[in-house]
Amino acid sequence: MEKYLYITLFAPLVGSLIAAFFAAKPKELYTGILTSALVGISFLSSIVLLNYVDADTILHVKMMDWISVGNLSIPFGFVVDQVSIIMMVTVTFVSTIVHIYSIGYMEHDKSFNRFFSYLSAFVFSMLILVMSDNFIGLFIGWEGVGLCSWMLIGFWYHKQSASWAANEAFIMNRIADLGMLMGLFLIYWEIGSFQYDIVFANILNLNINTVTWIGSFLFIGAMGKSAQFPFHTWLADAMEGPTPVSALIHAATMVTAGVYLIIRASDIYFLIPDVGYVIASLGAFVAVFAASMALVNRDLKRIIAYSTLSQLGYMFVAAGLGAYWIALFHLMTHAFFKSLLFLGAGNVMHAMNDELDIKKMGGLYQSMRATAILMTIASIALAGIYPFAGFFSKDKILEVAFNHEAYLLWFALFIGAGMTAFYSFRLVMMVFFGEQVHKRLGFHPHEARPFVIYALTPLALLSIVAGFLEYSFHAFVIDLLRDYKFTLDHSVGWMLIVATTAIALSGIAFAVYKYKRGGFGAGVESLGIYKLLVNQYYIPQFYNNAILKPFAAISTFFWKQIDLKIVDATVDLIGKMFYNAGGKTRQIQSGNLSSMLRWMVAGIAVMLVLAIILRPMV
Amino acid sequence: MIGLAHYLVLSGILFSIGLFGVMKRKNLLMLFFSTEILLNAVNIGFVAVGRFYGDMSGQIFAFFIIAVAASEVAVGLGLIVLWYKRTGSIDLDSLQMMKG
Amino acid sequence: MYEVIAFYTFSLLTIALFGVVVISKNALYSMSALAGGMIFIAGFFFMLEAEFLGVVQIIVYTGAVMALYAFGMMFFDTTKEVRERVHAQKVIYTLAILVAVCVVFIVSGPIVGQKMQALYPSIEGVGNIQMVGLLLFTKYLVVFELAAIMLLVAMISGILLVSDRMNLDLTLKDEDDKEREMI
Amino acid sequence: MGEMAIVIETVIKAITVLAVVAGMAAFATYIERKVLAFMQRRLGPMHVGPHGILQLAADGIKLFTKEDIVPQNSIKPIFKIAPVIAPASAFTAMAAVPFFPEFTLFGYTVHPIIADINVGILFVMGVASVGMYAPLLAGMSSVNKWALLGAARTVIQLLSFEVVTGLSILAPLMMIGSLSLIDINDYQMGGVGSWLAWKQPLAFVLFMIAGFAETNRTPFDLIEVESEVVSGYATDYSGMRWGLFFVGEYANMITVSFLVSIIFLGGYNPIWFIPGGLAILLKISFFIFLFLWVRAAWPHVRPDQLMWLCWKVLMPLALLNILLTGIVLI
Repeated sequence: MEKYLYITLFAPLVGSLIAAFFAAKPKELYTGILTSALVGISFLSSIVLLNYVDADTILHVKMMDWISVGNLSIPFGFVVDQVSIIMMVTVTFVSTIVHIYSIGYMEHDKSFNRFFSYLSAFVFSMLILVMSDNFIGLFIGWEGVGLCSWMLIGFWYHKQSASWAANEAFIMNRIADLGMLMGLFLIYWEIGSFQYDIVFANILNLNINTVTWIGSFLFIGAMGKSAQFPFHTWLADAMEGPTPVSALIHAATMVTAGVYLIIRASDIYFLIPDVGYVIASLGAFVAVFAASMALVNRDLKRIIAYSTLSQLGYMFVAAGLGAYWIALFHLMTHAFFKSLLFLGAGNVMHAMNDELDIKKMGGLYQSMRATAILMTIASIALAGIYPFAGFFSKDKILEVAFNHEAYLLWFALFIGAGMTAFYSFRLVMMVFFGEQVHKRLGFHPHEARPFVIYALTPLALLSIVAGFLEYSFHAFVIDLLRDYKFTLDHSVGWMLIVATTAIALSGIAFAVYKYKRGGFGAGVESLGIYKLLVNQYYIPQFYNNAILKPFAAISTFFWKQIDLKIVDATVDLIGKMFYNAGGKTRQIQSGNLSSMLRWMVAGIAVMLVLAIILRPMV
Repeated sequence: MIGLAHYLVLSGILFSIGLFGVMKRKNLLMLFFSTEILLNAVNIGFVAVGRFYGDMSGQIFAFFIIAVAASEVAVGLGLIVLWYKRTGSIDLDSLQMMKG
Repeated sequence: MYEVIAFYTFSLLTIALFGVVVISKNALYSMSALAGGMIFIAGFFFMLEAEFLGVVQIIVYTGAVMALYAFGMMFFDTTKEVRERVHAQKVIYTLAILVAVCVVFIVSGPIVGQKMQALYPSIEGVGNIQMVGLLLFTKYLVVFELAAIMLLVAMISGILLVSDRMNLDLTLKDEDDKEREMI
Repeated sequence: MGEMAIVIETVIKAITVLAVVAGMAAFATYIERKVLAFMQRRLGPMHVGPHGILQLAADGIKLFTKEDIVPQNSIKPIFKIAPVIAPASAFTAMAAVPFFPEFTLFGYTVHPIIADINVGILFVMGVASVGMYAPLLAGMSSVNKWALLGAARTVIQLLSFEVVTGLSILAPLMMIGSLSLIDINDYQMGGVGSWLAWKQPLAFVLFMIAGFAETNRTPFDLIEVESEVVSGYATDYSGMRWGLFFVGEYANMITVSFLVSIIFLGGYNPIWFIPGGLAILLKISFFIFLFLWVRAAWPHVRPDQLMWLCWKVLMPLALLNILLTGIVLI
């Protein structure tokens, strides 16, 4: 079985390296096919592993010793257990489809090969993150994912905005990673190991305060990676990257890493329910906060991006309240329909010559039937309508909130569910139905290539049916994760389902009703609340004014006053001293062997004299 | 009797002569001669110390020094001849290309 | 008694000959004096009971090294007086005398390492040559082989350096060389 | 026996050797003429004394009384010293050669060797190689093109053939395990059958050839071959200075004859009824005759042929011989 593990892990790396050889070359179709095939192989072997893993057998291998210094011993070890195999299957499955999709999507890009190299590297990093059996391996994957996201978001680096967004994502993540690192150091300091099993076995013996600190620090890392408030701005800006990248980041690889960390470290968070409650509150806040921004945004991809934020908030609520398997389940289902949404959006974008403003679309159903159907399916799944996948996972989360007697959280999520339904269908309506604005603007949309559509169908299928896997999923995962006990009455559960479905349906109905008629009038745009939402609660401006500008001012001050006048001057002085000394002594180096020999002899004479003066007194 | 110090003093004097030659001579060939003096002076020192301490290492070292000297001649002389063919001079001052 | 006579005679002769080497204006004098000095140094080796080294000194230094120098000198005009622009003579003399005085002072003083241990003491009843051979082929085998390789390399490079091909200038190419090549 | 006695004995031995070898060298010139004449079906010197035996004295008187010419532009001190080196080194080399077996004179055991050092053979070869400085310095100090050419040839020829000498002699030395000539001699005590020439025929031949080259004898007399370089290094020499070169050359010849006899042909060990002293005399007489015989019979070679012979034929053969000996000894 080990070989399947290595195949799963290293097939994307091989693909990435091979593609990297041709990175500077013009497009070679086979790099795309090869990397896709290798990621596909990775997916297949992870399916094999999925069959292998059960309650008694998990795969734990130690590839090699990596760092061995003093007491610190960090092996390169990998573990395939119930949690990581779910992640692996999800990641490789979505990645495979994204790879295949990218062959079509990046068809005309001149950096085709480079793109696939990055993409596979991204998958590889994520697999490292997921499969590692210790925190250091996880951190390597964590940073690898960050690096790859930087490369991919800034893939069109010649665009100012793209490279800015890439840097923003990278820097935001670094800031959060500091928290993560502190958590790791604390773990090592207290426990002396990074291995999951050792850490979790010993965490019980620790002071509860320490555990709280560890949990908080790790959560800061997770916040950065999963773009939770206040680190959320990078996620929407990351839409500058190619659309498949967005799909990959949102669905499978990057942002889910934070949730994965919380789930992986569930043994820690289990001990500190207070921190968990904070996580859940933050999650609920983000769920509503992001959904509200999605309500008014006009940018196709940003709407989906905010919806991801909102759904991540749902996951954190579940994870924070201790329903780890539900969080993981939502992560998985969300991966399917969110990637479907993004890839569909990519099709639309292509059709509209990279136009993203949904106000300029409308009525695309005529020309892009398949895409429209796929995206509608995904939207229904996102809104959480029975029997689509989102229904099962999202309702469970609401139930958890209610079960926890966190009614405020439940209410927030409940409102969030309505908003989700509304903005999803606002998007669908404005893009695919209604007035054909794009014709007036002179666009000639066309459907994507058939193989792209075929590649998306598995995702659509899973978006529909994945929910029914709930029971087997539950049974599979709780071998490792703690189960969550529902204490609710059965009837209350039904009531909740009805209520949630009702609000979701009404959100959909409202959206359909409103946008069939051409949407809201111009008056709504002058409302204060609208401005607030469109400007993302002025948070980017706030960051700009409260952090960036003072920081720039301070930096300028340090540069002009301290660096130039004190540090540089000191360094220059030292340099000048050497320079002058060199100028003086340069004549020694006249190139004349004879004079050099004289200097040598002079040196010998000096040493001899010293030897006499400093001789040991006998 | 002649002791170790005698030989060492002799060695030191010869070494100084060699150093003097190395400093004074500008002719490359002479420079090589002076180098040979230096090497031989050291050899005497080595062998004398080895002899008076009953240690063979001194002689072995002298052997290797002789080997080095032989290689030095083979390469050095080749270079001098080459230089002479090029420039028509074996004066040290003609060899002044590496000006600092 | 005889050893003292021999030592002082040899010392004076050697110093005188080496002095000639460094002072003489004629390269041939220097060469002859150096060759003579080498033989006296071999004499010292005999006195120090290093017969083999003494013979090697004669064969290698006098027989081969100096003969090679002589051969090399035939490329140059040996009869011409060696003209050297020497400046700051006083510095040279001062330095040389200073070094000499220092060295003499250091080595003529009490030797510090009286308790020095012989690492490879000579074995009683084993001749000098056997001893040398024993050491060369056991303890110093690697060094010995390396020295052999060094000599081989030196030989090859010596042959290459004076061969005709080296006349083709690769680094110091100037106009004359180009013309010469064209011709 | 005090130190003084050793000194006196050594001095007597040295004088004896000097006198005898010098005499032999002088006599060898007479022999040479006679043998050459014999080879060429003529009489050679006949008029001075019976069978021209006093020709020797006549030549000596001529050499001693001839005007000593020192060329104007030559480097005079070196020019004057150079001829002395030839006989000096030749005679010094003989210090380590045992000429005869031990014998008792007036109840006093005499070792007919001046200094029995345990590196004897190397010493002889080393000092003999110093003899190269005579033609070398002579040629370089004469400031004469022929002389310089002769000097150049000296260096090339002697240096090259020293390699062959050393290598060829290495194989027998490996068998004997000592560098002392007395040990070498004693190794072959068991009569004619134990002569090293039988065990090391290749080394013997190589050593002989190299010996011819080292002593500048025909066919390898390129240093002073008249048809090419007039008289080589000796072009500018005359009188006794020239005579010294001559003495040196013949002394070298005798040394080589002794060496070959001792190393390869049983040395001064008695053969059958012939006592050791006489045996070695016969052997060196034969070798001196051989030198002359070859001179009469062979043309000399070109310098390039000489080098070719040395580096491409003799040296590989010598190495091969060492290898074979090593294998056999193991």
